[in-house]
Formats: sequence, C-alpha cells, structure tokens
Amino acid sequence: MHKRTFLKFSALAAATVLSMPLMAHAENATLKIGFVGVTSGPAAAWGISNQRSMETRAAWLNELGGVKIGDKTYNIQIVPFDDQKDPKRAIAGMEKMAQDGVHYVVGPNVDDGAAAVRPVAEQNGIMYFPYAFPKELFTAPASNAILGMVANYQSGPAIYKYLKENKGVKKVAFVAANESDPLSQRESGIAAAQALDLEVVSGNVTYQVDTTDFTPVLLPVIQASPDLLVLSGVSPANAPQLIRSARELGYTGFISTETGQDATVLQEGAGELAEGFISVGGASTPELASDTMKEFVDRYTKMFGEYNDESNTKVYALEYIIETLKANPAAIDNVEEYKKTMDTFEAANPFMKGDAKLKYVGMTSFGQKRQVSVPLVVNEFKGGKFETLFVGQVD
Amino acid sequence: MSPILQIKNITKRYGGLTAVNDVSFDVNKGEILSVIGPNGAGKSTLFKLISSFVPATSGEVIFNGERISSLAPHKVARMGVVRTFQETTIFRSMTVRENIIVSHHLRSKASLLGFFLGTKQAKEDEDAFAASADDIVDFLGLQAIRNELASNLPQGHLRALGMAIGLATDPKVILLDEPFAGMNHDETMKMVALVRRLRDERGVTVLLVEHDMPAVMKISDRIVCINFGQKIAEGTPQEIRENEQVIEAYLGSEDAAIGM
Amino acid sequence: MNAKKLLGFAAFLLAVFVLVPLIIKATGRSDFYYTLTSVALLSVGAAGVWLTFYIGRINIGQGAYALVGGYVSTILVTQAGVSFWLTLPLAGLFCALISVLIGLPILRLRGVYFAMVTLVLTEVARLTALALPITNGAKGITSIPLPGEFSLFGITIIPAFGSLANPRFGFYIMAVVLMIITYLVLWRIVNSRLGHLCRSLQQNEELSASIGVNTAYLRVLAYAISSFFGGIAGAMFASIAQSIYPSSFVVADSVNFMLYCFLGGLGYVFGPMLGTLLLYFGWDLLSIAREYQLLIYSGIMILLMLVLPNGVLSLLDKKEGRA
Amino acid sequence: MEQIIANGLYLGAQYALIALGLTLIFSLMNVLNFAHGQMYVFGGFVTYTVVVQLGLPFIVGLFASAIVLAIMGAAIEKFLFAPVIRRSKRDESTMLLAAGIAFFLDAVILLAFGEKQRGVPKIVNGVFNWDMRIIMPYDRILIGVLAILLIVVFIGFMNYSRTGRAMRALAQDKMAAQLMGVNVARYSMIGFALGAMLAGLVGGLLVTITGVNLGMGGPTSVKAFLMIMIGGAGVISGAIAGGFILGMMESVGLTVLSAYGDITYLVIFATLMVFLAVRPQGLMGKPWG
Repeated sequence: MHKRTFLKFSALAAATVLSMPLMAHAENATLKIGFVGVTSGPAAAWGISNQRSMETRAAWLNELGGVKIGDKTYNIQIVPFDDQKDPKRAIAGMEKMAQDGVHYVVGPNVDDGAAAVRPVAEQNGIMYFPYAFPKELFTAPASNAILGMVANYQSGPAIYKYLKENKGVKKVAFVAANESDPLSQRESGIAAAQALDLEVVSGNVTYQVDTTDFTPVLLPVIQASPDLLVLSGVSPANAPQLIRSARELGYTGFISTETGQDATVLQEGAGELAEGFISVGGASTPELASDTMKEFVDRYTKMFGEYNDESNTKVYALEYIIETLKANPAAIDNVEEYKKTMDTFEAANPFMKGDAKLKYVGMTSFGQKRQVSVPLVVNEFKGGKFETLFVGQVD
Repeated sequence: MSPILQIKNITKRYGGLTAVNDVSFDVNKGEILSVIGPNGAGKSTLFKLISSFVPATSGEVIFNGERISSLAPHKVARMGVVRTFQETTIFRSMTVRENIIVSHHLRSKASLLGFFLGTKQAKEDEDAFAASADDIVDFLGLQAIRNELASNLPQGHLRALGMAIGLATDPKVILLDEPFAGMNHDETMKMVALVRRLRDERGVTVLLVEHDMPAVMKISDRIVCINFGQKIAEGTPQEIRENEQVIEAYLGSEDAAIGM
Repeated sequence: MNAKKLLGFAAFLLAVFVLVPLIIKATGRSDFYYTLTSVALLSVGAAGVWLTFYIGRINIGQGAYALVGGYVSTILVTQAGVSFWLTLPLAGLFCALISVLIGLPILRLRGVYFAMVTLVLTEVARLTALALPITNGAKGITSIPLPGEFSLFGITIIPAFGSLANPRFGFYIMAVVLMIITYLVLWRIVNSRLGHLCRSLQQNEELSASIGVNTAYLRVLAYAISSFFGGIAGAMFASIAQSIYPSSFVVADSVNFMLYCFLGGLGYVFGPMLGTLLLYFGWDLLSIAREYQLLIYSGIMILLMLVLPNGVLSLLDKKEGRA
Repeated sequence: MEQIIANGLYLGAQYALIALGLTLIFSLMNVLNFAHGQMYVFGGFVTYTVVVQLGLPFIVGLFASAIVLAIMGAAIEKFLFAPVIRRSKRDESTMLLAAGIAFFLDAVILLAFGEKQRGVPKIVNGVFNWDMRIIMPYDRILIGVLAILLIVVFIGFMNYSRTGRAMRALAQDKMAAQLMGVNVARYSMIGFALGAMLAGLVGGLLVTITGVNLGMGGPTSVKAFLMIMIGGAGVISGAIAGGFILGMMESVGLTVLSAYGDITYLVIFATLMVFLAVRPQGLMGKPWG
C-alpha cells in the first residue's frame, strides 16, 4: 500500500469509528447499563458469560416493548467494555461509563479491577456490581459497590457445615491458583473451616493457572488424605483437570468449590470422574428454575449458540438494577436515591419457582445492605448435569 | 629499543583444550611485528588475550611495565593497547564520520554526566573529536565516503574504516586482525603502505595477525610464528623464511604455502 | 536546540496543556483525561524500555519495575506516612537500585536470552508480591489516600488532590509533566555523546569495548535509568487507582511496553510515545467494535507492521532523513 | 519418588514437543514466535471440533489439526514474516508482528470456538497402578509415548531427509546454505509450516487430557520460551533437553517445596534466572543466539 493511501485509509477508519455511536437510536428512551469486565484473554469466560446474559435479558425485555420506569418506557442498552483483566483498563472503562452517562455498571470480574474503579465510581455517581469479594469494597465508607453474587466466605461455611453434618467430613485440604482472587478465597475458606472445627490438612499448595498437568500439584495434597478437597476460586478451565487428576491419583473423598462452573465443560474435561463434584450455582437446576429462567436459557442459547451455566449466577445483577429503578424512578440518574431504596426494596424473583424475593442483604458481612440476595444454591454434578444439593440463604 | 609490550608465558585453556600454550615474546616500541601460523594455531586467541578480552589461564601481559592481563578490556584500551577487528566489525548503522567520532571515546575528558548536561568540557571534547576525525579521514583518504553509512561500504573501505576506528583511540600499540585478508594485490600494497605510515607518521607500534605471507614478509620488522598454540619461531622475515620448523608447520597444513 | 525544534517543543506544550483541555471541554469527553493520563504514564515506562533497546537489549521486564515502584510508593504512603510527592522519586530510585543488582549479572546476556530473563523477572515480581508480608500478599493494598499538598517554603506548588474538584485533571497534568521531563531526558541522552555510545553498544559491543567504552557500566546505567522510569510510572498508577495488587502489572504489561516501542519505531526518540498513544488509545476507541475489538486491533497491528516495519515514525524518514 | 519421575517424564515429553516447533522456527529465521502457544491452542480446537462436533475418530482429528496448522504456518511465513524480515532494519521488529499474530489468533479462536474450556473425552480409560508407587492413567501413558515417538520421527526427519538436512544447513549458516544452493525462502516456509504443525499436533494430543481454552496460548508460549532458553535457543537437542528439564523441575519442585506452598514457582523461576545468568547460552546453545 502506498503510504499516502494508507494515511487516508487510517483517517477514514478513525472517522468511521468515532462517528458510530451517533447512529444508535430507538423509539423508546434508552436506559444504558454498563458492563466493565474481561471478555478477551485467559479469563474471557467470566466476562463473556456475564455480558451475554445481560444482552440476552436486555434483548428480551426490549422485545416485550421495553421497561416501564415511572411514566417513561425505556429500551435497555448494554454498554460493554473489555478491561482485559487489567485494573488500569478497568478504570478507563469506568471513566467511559461516566462519560456515557451510565449510572449502573455490572463488573469488574476480579478483585484488583474492582478496587481500582472505586474512586471513579464514587466521584461520578456510579453504582457497580463487582464479582469480587474484598469486604472493604462493600463496607462503609465505601458505598457504591454491590456484591453481585454470594461470596465464598458465605457459601464456603454453608457447604462445609453441610458436609460435616451430613457426610461426616473431618479433614479438609485447599488448593488455589497463585493469583490474588483464589488466594484470598483460600484464606477465608481456611478460616471458615477452622471455625467449624474442621482439621485443615493441607492449605498452602498453589498452582500456576497455565498448568497442563495437575498430578504433581495434587500429589502432596492427596497424600495428606483429606475427606474434602476445596478448589478455592478455581476457574472453569482448571476445574475439570484438577478433578480428573485428583481422582486418577486415587482420591475418593469430596471435591468442592465456591465458584460457579459449567456442566458441559466438566463433562468434556473430566467425564464421570466429575461425578459428585460440588459447586455453587444459580437457579437453573430443574428443581428450582422458573419458566422465566428456562426461557432465558433458551433465548441465550439461540442468541449465542450455547448456554454457559456460569450465567446462572450472573443473570441477577441486571434484574436487580431494573427492579430497583422501577421501585424508585428518581434513581434513574441519581444513585443516592437508589441507595435509599435499597434498604427497603423487595420484589419477586422471576427466575426461581416459589415465592423467592429479590432484596438487598449483607448486614452480617458488611454492616450495610450491599449485596444482592441470590439463592445460595449448592449443586452436585451428576450424570452430566447439576442437581441441587441444598439451598441456603445469605442475610 | 625497549619493549613496550611483553607477553610472558601466556596460556589459555578451554576445558581440556589448550588454545595458547606458554607463549612469550616482546614487542619493541615503534616496530611492526606480525604473528603468523596455520589456521587454528591460536593467533586470534592470542590477540584476545593481549587485549584482555578473554582472561588468561596463566601468564601475563606487561605494557610499559604495567600488568594489563587482568584488566577489563576498556581499561586496556584506555592505556593505549587497542585491537581492531575484521571488516564486519564496525558500527554498521553509523556513517563513516560518526564511526570515527564515537571511537574517540578514550580521549574524552568530560564525564558521561558532563555529556548529558552539555558542559563546556563536553563541548570542547566534541569539537576536538570532530576535528580529529576529519584529520583521520584525510590521513586515510576517506574523504569521498565520509558521510556514507558503514553498512553500504565495499570491503576495502571497511578495512580502512576499521583502521580509522583504531586510530581514533590514539593508540600506542595497535593490534590489527588480518588487515590484508581478501584483498587483491593492489589493495594489499596500498594497505601495506598505510600501515607503514601509521608507524612512521603517527609513531604507533603495530602488532598484526595475517595469513598473506608476501605482505607479512614485506611489512614486518620481526615475525613470531605459532603452531598448535606454541611459539615455534621468532625473528626477522629472513630468519623465519629459512626456519625449518616454520616450513614444516606450513607444509603440514593444507593452508597456503609460504609464497616468496 | 535550534529554532525549529524549540518551536516544535512549544507547539507540543501548547497542545498538551491548552489544546487538549480545551478540546475535552468543548466535546465534553472528560473520560479522555484518564485515557491520556494512562498514555502519558505508560509512555514514561515505554521510554525506559526504548532506552534498553537503544543499547541493544530487548526488555520485556518493565512491568516488574512498575509493580515494584507502585508498591514502594504505596507502602511509604500508607505505612510510613511519607508524602506521595516524595515517594515518587524514591520509588524510581529504589527500582534503579534493584535494577543495578539484577542488571549486573543478566545484562551480560544478549538477544532473546536477555528478553526471556526479563520476561521471567516480571513473573518473579508478581510472585514475590504475592508472597511478601509487607505487600499484604494476595489482598493487595487498597484505599490509598490521594496525593496530598506539596509545598516548598510555604508556597503551595501542587494542591492536595483530594481538594481538587476534578482530581483527574490533576493527574493528567502531573502525568504529562512527568512524560515531558522523561522525554527531554531521553532526547538529551540520545543527542549527546552518551547516545552515540549507546548506539555503539547496540551495534557492536565488542568493538565498543575495544575503543575504550566501559560497556558493563554503560549497560547498567541505561538499564537503571530505564527502571527508574518504570518505577515512577508504576507509582503514579497506584496512586490513581488508589489500590495496588500483585496483578497490577503483569507479563502482558511488560509485553505491551515493548510493543509500544516497536510500533512507534525503535530508531526514534518519540517512537514509544506515539506507539503508546496509538495502541492504548486505539484499543479504547475500538471498544465500539464489541466482540470484534481484538480482531480489528490485532489486524491493524499486523497491517501496520507490514506497511511500516520500522515503526510508524519511519513515515517521516523521507522528508527529514534519519532522526 | 517413582511417581515424581514418571510425572516429570510425561510433562517433559509434551513440553519438549512444544519447544521443538518453536526452536525450529527460531533457528531458521531468528524469529521468536510469540504466537506459538496460540497455534497449539488452535490445533487443540481443530481436533476438538473434528472429534466431538463432527464425531470422527481421534486420529482424523489429529491429522486435521496437523494439516490446518501446517497450512496456517506456511501462509504466515510467506505473507507476513518474510516481507517484514526483508524490509525491517532490526531483527527484533518481528516480535511486534509475532505478538500481533498471537492477538489475532486469540481473537479468531474466541470468535470461532468460543470462550469455554473444551476437551475431547478420554480416548482410553483406566489407570495404571503399580503398587501405589506409580499411578498413571493409560491415556496419559499413551499420549506420552506418542509424544516421544513424534520427537523421534522429527529427529529422524531432520537428520536423514533431504528437506531436514537443508533446513539444518540453513539454521547453521544462512550464507553458506545459500551458496550451496539451498532455496532459503522455500525452506524457511517449510520450516515454519513444520514448526506450526508440531504445535498443532501437541494441541491435538493434549486436548484429550488437559483440554484447551483460549487463555492457554500466551502462557504456553512463555513456557516454551523458557524451555528453549534452558536448552539453548535454536538447537534441537537443546529444546528436547529443556522440555524434559522443565518437566522434571516442576515435578520435583512441586513435591519438594510443597510444604512452602506459595513460593514454589517463585523458587523455580528464580532458579531459572540464576541459571541463565550463569550460563547465558543455555545448556547446548551457541552463545548469543
């Protein structure tokens, strides 16, 4: 290409890119909801399942004619930003949300990103729903972050307690990837196990996320002969391999994790060896899923080709935002109003059978209501699918 | 004549292999001394030892009464013992003049910080180097190519540039590594004249390694011959030419015969 | 500096301190402040990488120094209560110091070997931050206070950022000032004899030694300056995010620093600055392309490399000769 | 102890195979192929698609991934690397190109195969258990043996075939090879294709055990770099040695240092740095490759 032509071409491309946002429009007013998370690179699965469940739900609501908040009807528009799991990018993403006039953002997906965007969110009046667990994000003086799922320090104790009481588990071992999120989760997991008088027989084995053979990693852990092996903060990519290696080493006890997993991935990666694997999910097991949830899964599958079970826990944040705004239309561009509503807010949970409620919780863990109340559904992997082991509640 | 450079019992072993074995000779001030020997005899290693680019296993090199064999190469260069390389060894992406200017580094009085801040001393240095570089360009007859990029030069000019780089350091002893390699007869004769002028006009002591026997015989005051890492002969060209061991060494190898 | 260069410099100052704020004000795109702050800071780090390229070493370890710088500043601010403005140079100096210790052995390596060791260094820095107690391990350090006031002889030179209506603007100005200082230093190095010596090192280390250059010293010096830049960039980032984690600077960041240099052009002082702007800003602008963002981004990168294998700034070559 | 060695050997075999392709490309063109890991992942996904989605036998999937990757490698060399190498002033510039290709492949993988972890179900069931001293699933043994077999075939090819010898000449001295009449452009392309094919083969083999996901590319490249550094860049025997050494180091390190947990990898990486500082050319490399 001639250099001049090339320059012209680049200028043209830049102009096109810059003018694109001006073209979007709709008949209804538009309510923009942001997503700042990781949708490329090694952790892409987390953010993609997140973004797609938001887009599925938004398209669905828009198809139904939009969402009526106060006396106006809005179409939901999802504004995504890929932060590449880089906290520096996450800040840029949050700045962009502020720029676009977005007040409600889902994400980021990891601890460092969630901590990094805090100043921007607080200065610009943005509520955000990180999938990260550090307590100081949700404890005063912080007030703009809402935990979008059940934290491991809430689900962990419930699982350990259940296994202790019902299955006679006494000795626990923990393994974690040598990264911030899993290590923090391992630490709180160990604390929870000790509080339940369980013996922690191995608690310091770590692995690199790019490990291709987990046998050497797990060898010393299995030799400590635990009854329960906890995979702290395990990514969906590593889980099947860890399970497989543990089983192949002759381990027969329980294996559990506090993060959401995907059934297909487990089935392909570990097959029958994953039988009995315990993880935390949303409400899509047949026993719990409402018709709305089933339709959501269908629509998701149609839009993107394949469902991801991780979305079960990630479908809620958007729902909470919309329902809370419906409850207090003044909050649409004022997060202080939103915060006021949170304390008393209550609505029906459309994704679950029965009379489950959407409400904000977190008094016990954070001293203020900065967590969405999602059912703590503990699943067991059986015959290629998840089955509900028990359902708990977080307050 | 007093020795300016003394090589004393120098030995270099690589693992089990002895590249240079107990070699000793003196280099007198203002002479042109050639080191010859068949391929792989250890000439290049010897040069590296003298310029301290590789540490000696044992033995030492004395320059003007000071031991230099354990110093860092740039310190040896700073004292006035400078090694030039074969033609590929120049600063390829600089012009001829830049090559020469930068090679004046040894003479700079200003510190690196001084150059960064652009002190008076630094400016004086720069001006002096530029003037001296032009001088060297004239001396070697490189005026026509002074602003050429070194990577664009033909071989003959590269050799001259290598010499210019050596000169720029204002050496007392210059080590030339095969200055005539790959040259035709005319070029070689020009080069021989140039090396002579180097000694005659600039008073530089010259130590060279070379294959080209006619040129060596023509140019050298004295010759040291080594084979299998050991010195086998030392003397004037006439003495070397008649030395049995030298003839043997050359006949024993399939290398070029001692053309006379 | 001749008149033309002075004029160019003045134009640049005008652009970053007056024009950019005016444009941002006119368009209302105040999110660009942060983006441009990032560009400025990343280009400070990239300047360091460029300098190591200039002595002929491929440096994929700048992320390590940025991380160390960030932690040094953060720990001094949060645990010793030192003013942020003082920790900024301290972070740089600390990085320079450890880079000397690390550089002495590893700078003997060349080519891909040096590149790989520095790549490993980034991972070592992350794992060290995870393991040490003083860095608070996996949990990182959060809620770092904003930079306070900086005053000399009772005159306020920099106001406390907490008191600013728009701290983003404050950070922008600071970052740009740092960037300008960095590139002035770099420009001066390259255009003084120091730069010629660096180039001699890049092109032929052995010959460089034989003309009397203390190559080992010069290498370590260049590497220390490089790491200094990395350290202050990292410290500034920690302060903007008000938090730092072991994963704040990872291998991907180290690789990016290197790519910024390549894209701008290894032969041009301002190459890394332009490279950073194009790659970092480009990614942000491409977020419109949604799932095709990475595809387009990398596609353009490949295309640029095919058209301009010596960097974007080689476009200027024909007009002005070699930079 | 036996278990540790068995683990190390298995890891080493797969690592060595990854490193071989990388080192081949490096030795021929002096290009550090940042996209090598992505090619490996791509190969894994191709095999997955053929075996799981299309339901064809595993061996077909393996061949498919080898062929796809070989074609991809040849195209990348011919249309991207060759022109850039010809025109750029500094060798290192190809790094940007390689990184760009790595990103590009990442994007293509995400769009074509999705973000999820994928795996081909076990091809052989059962676990070999020697008195609890060595426990090794049969599929792992099979893959390990296949990997070693491939390495042997590769070495044979490089030593005894015309093409292999030409490539070795090229790697040793480009100038001399050119004078001897070796078509540099042609063999560079073949070499790149061969390297990419090896990456694809490993991907295809390992997808049955570890599965693949789009995030594995980058870290795999870095690991492969480490291996060829340990052994010596651009040397075939070095790549094999490096692969086995890293495999052993991980296996032994994880066991010996398991009591210290968090610092295992720190120690492994720090050791590598010290090793390279002491022996810059790796075990058997030429200095300053």
